[in-house]
Amino acid sequence: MIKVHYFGIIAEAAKSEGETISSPGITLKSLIGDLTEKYQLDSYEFQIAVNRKIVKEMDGLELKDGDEIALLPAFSGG
Amino acid sequence: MIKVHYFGIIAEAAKSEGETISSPGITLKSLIGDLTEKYQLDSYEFQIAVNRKIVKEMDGLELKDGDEIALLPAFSGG
Amino acid sequence: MKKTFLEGAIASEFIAESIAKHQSKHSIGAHNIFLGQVRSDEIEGKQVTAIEYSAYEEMANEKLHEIRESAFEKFDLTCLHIYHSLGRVKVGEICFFVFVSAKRRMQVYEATEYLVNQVKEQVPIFGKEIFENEDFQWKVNS
Amino acid sequence: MKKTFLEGAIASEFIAESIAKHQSKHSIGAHNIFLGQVRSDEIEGKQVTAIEYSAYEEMANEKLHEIRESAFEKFDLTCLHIYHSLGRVKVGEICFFVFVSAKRRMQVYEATEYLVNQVKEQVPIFGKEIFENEDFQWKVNS
Repeated sequence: MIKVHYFGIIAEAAKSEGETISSPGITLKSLIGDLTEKYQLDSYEFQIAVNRKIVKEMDGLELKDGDEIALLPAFSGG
Repeated sequence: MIKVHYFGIIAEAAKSEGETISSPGITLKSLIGDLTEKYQLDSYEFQIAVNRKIVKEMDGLELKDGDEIALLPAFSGG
Repeated sequence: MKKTFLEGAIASEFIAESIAKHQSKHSIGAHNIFLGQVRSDEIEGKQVTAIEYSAYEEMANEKLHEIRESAFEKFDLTCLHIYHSLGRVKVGEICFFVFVSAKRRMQVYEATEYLVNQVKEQVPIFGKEIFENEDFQWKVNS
Repeated sequence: MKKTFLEGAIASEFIAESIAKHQSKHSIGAHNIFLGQVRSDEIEGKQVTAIEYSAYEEMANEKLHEIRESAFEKFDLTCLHIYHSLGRVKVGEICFFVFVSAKRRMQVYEATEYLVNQVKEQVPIFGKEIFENEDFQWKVNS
């Protein structure tokens, strides 16, 4: 199982703070592709964190059971 | 009358926080000379303020009635 | 793990207590404090009345730990504290509190500035600007 | 003329009240605060237990007025406050409180640093470091 978190404007677009997805062997790139299509996220800018680290390059990253993914719009703390 | 104020280590040396001096027409230079001798201030470093402004150059400055002189050692606020 | 996130606005009494706690540390000579206060910006004719903060807390806490470590490496500090609000903070209220203490004053300003900027840039916190009519927009840091 | 000098240590509650007073100013987005705390320095084997401050108050107030004006000219500030203790302040207590507020954060750190340095260099305040046995020496700023 992969846990996906949504924050800020992305959570608003997805109408959800997160969900659990079961897709054994899925790559990060195709998971994000699926979610972008499902929630129409094309017009949003966001970063992706895998296990609480920002991922700069999605290519070739295969997800495994227990991974924690987050879709993070621009930070605006302070 | 000229009002003289002493501060910090100078007040300690003079054993006083100030005094009033009547010396019509005295120059700043000779007043400071007199006080230095009276209180043995030779070994102390201090600045002089006339009417609450630091005086950089004593030469030629004649004091007048009502002037306020201060002998100020190094500032150490904060 | 030090606690950073507080529910709602940061009270001035909380800040006073933080200051008072440092009075037993006799090696400290200088403190510097940054406070972020919610400003009543006008955006396209509408007035901001509050900001509602959310965060990816697990990641934020890991990042804050790294930021703290890096500040202790860069600057000669005795201690440092970072607090940030979650939930709704009204205009005029404090949402962000950075507190740096050191033996001498030289580096405290720069250390505070570094911490404030690091938190703003690196920590996953999200602010929603709420307008008078409960309309809102997602805040973007400038 | 704004009041700068306070008798004795500056209480954390006084700092909290100063912060709270700014919550009605909705154009403020950032505060920076500097606090000077009396440090227990060891000088030639003797421990500082307090500093006793005196000042040439009339000249100090004139100078502080100039410093305030110059800070408002140099930096884009909403308001600023400077407080300094007179009399005895024990180790661990606060003797100096500089408080700068602005719309945005960019300049607040530099403005605080400027004010702290100006007060230390330009304002006739004199500190006497008191040791355990009531021995003392006149403080020299480094």
